[in-house]
Amino acid sequence: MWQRATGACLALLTAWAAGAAVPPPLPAEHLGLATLPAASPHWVWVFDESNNNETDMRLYLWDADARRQLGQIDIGFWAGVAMSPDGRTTAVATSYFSRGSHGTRTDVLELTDNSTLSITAEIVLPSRHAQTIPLHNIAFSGDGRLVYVTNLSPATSYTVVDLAKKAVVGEVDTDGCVLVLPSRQRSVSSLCETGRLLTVQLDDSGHESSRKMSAPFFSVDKDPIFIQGVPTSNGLLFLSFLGDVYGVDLSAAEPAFAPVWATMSAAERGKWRPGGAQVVALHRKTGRLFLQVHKGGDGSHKVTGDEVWVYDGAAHRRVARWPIDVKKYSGVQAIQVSQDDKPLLFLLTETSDLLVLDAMTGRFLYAEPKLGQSSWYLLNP
Amino acid sequence: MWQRATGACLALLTAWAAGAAVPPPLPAEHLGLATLPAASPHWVWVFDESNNNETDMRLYLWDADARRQLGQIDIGFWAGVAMSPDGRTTAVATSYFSRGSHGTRTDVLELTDNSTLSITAEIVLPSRHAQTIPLHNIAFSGDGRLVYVTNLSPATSYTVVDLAKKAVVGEVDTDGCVLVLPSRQRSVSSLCETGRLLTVQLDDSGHESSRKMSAPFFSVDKDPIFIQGVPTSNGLLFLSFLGDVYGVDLSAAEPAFAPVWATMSAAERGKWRPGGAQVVALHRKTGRLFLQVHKGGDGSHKVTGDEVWVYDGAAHRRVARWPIDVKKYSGVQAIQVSQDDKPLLFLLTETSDLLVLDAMTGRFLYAEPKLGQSSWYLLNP
Amino acid sequence: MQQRLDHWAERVSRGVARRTSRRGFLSAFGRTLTGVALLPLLPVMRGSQALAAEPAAKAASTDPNACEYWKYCAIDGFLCGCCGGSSSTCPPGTQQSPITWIGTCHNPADGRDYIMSYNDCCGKTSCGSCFCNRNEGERPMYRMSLNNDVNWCMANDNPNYHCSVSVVLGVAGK
Amino acid sequence: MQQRLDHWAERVSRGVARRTSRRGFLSAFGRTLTGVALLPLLPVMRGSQALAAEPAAKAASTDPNACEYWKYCAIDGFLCGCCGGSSSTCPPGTQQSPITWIGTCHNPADGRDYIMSYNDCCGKTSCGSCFCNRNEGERPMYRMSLNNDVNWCMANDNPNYHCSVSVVLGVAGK
Repeated sequence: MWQRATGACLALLTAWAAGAAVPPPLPAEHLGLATLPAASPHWVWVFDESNNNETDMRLYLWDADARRQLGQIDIGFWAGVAMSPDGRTTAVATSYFSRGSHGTRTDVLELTDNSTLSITAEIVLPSRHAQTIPLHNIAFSGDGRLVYVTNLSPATSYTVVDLAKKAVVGEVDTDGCVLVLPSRQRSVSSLCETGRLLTVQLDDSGHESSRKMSAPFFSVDKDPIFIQGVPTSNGLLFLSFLGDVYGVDLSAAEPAFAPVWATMSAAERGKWRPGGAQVVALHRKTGRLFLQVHKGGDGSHKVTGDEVWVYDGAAHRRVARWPIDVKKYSGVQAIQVSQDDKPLLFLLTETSDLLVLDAMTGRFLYAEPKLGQSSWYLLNP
Repeated sequence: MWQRATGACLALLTAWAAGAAVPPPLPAEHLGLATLPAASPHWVWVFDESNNNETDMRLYLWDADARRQLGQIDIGFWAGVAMSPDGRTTAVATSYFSRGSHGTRTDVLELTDNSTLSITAEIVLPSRHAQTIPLHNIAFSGDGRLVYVTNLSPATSYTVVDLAKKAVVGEVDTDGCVLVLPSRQRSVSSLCETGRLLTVQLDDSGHESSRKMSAPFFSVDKDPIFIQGVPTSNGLLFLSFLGDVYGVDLSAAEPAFAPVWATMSAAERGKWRPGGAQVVALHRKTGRLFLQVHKGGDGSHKVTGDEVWVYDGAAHRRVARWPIDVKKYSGVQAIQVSQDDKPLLFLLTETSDLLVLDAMTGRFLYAEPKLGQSSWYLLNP
Repeated sequence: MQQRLDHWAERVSRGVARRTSRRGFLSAFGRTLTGVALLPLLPVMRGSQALAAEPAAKAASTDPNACEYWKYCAIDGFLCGCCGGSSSTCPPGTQQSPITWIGTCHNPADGRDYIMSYNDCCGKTSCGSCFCNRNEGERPMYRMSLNNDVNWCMANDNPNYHCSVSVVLGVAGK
Repeated sequence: MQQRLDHWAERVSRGVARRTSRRGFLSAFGRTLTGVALLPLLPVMRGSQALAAEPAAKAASTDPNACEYWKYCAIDGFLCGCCGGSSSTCPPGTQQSPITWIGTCHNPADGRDYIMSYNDCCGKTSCGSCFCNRNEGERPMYRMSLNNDVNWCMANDNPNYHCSVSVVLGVAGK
């Protein structure tokens, strides 16, 4: 007590002796509530699976320029997440239980206002939304009015939600095909175990008006594709286990398939492979394609990457190899790139470290360690 | 494929060449459900606060002899936990939300059958149960018929549940005093900010029949006691921040206070201190008292221990100092001792490692690393 | 053996049938289950698995709580042996999943390949111990019965995922 | 200053009063709040805090996201500055707790002691970043207003705990 008092006096005396005015006391602070700055292309949404606590998954919003977390959206148990086309709304399809991990199950679609990170609406869903990894299990229609939610019970279908009506308006049976890959205003494609694409056309009321099964466009047995579809200028791009690129044009009523090209040389093929949770990213303006790769055999398609390989997507040739310090940060689970003119490359590692690189040069900018428990997916609206 | 087939053939040929009969194929297995062995005094319940995922707290049941986990009880958000006097039932008071981390709050008392780890009953509680550390916020009455659940809203009271009726039968206002320290058949004591003990006598219907405030038995300002009360043969034992031992005899209608004794010498006092989440354990038969201690000043009462100091509780003298390898396991958060004739000492560290020692000799038996996310409390029925 | 598998397949199918009668289920899932009950007719599964021979050294572990144990060649989750169960037994207070994904694992002790059923144990939150992710013969979600990325507790009354087991169904092929 | 504190105390008391009228609250909690509004009359808080001078070196940090920052001398939780807020601001989409615990922290920059209100930010699950537990002047639960072991979101409509802030109320004592 005496020592403390003496110390305080000494500090003041020292200030006085130095000719300084005694500083005024700090003013009282007001307990405030932070607001979000204007949205930036360098924002990135980090999906935390919360592997050890699966009822408590979440999204973190990270500002890569400010190098700080901006907020969090709670997303429940095995959630699917999608951003509206205008970027203003996050849609979350998830399951809750009336007693935490038990009791009555309720599936809901929750809409969050991305400018306040508050939930603005809830629509109760049939209790069979797909509990799986957060890739394409929920999507907005092209005009942002409908939301499609993949179901798996294990019967396969998707629920159609009309956001204007805030109601479920229909359910489309997908005949064993899975996921929702939206295109145009009212089309939805799904991946089938035969290597085909099922495309269903919906009408304005959200009901099926027609469906069409494509020819097989990849070999399920010889070289399956990862389910991650990367948005291109006219549709999606898929990567196979062996690193072949499958372009799918979804701009017309029926899908068209581009010639397949290989990211791996004959010598590399089957020895180096893409792997992890989210394996490929595309910067659309420049056509640059980014893969996380590792050395491994069949069955290693979920092994994390220790290098990023960069391709000129138009010329189909590799332009760079960027090794990652996986000893320091652990292997790469997920990759994503911002779509602006000064693009950033985001990598999430097995230990949930977020690495930020200059996507044009590969220059390492910084690492944010431990951004969650098992943050293995990245969304970049 | 060919290599695999060759390998299999080789193995069989080798076996045949060695004169061994070709082993029969493994029989098909049946998907089973494990049952628990008979309860053992060397079982210990580990309370995981799930610090980063507080809606998903849990209890793990650990068999210290078999060196394996036997099961898990999910306990929700900021749960209070108590074991019935016969050891057969775990009572959990907790809060759930209809939408995981949001929606309608429902507080419940859940009863789990400790022989199956299944929930057998639920009683809905007033939604004000105390969301705090799991020490004495819920307790069984002496005969196991009533359960007391501490409320904090921040008004202080406790709810009385009749397990025979499976219903809430009353609520006792504690006039600012907190926690439920049960004694005799129907008495409950609470700790008050004046350093007194409020003791309320309940009747058979669970309603208050009388109350009595004790004289102050410790100095709230000079040397507060930790809230952890350790069961003794006639009541409870508390430890103060400076390491003094306060015995409280709860066997009569009014509490009686034993002479206070010091665990720290004059030279140690204020320099070495107990600290952490659960600071003291007592082996009742031998009277051995175990403290986790560290070097630190005021404000360090939650700093983890790096030594265990052992006392002869009758003679009031220290009989051993057992340093813990905190560099390897991190500091000690919680301490507990089994009550049998070959007692084990359990320590839980900051990184949720469970250390098991021979409580009589201090011999280190083993460590089980990372038993949960933030497992900082131990229950030993 | 065949009888037992039939019984298993029947139990599984009945369990699922109670919950759904959609053609989606029958086309994508029922076929594979039928396949499991008719072991010699599993060309696709044998084919996809045959490529997975590489990590043979790792697979040599004889500790059923080690991720390298031979039975776990396509598991993705917490090993139930670390949670109160065993490699083929769910922990107390959980419920077995009636539906499942399928793998083929090589047992180095007898040189045989075995068909495995990877069941989830359900009804409590994630066990959190002994996380193990191996993917020999594992395939993406459009090959549902070979996929370990979906919650196989989905069809349980309580679909919370706790841990995973690996149950020997029988010898693969011959 | 005094006016502002009175306003704060009034707001807090009103917030609490809406939820309870129990004598328990008034006896244990209301007293301390009254004490806060009457700064010169805080002998108990000053006394208990005065012993906490030791970690002065640590407290010198000027990074408001560092646990050692002077304002956090009795905080127990995730620093809101790492969660989208700041040392005195809750993150977007959360709600401030109207009730709080109190500490007294020494600011090495001006040599003064300040009364701090440690509010929780509520309505989302644990932020999980920048966990910080310091206990200068912290006291067990029977000294409720000096205790950081209870969930101070308890009286919020949504009592889920997300992170904690440290708000300067004013200079302690003179």
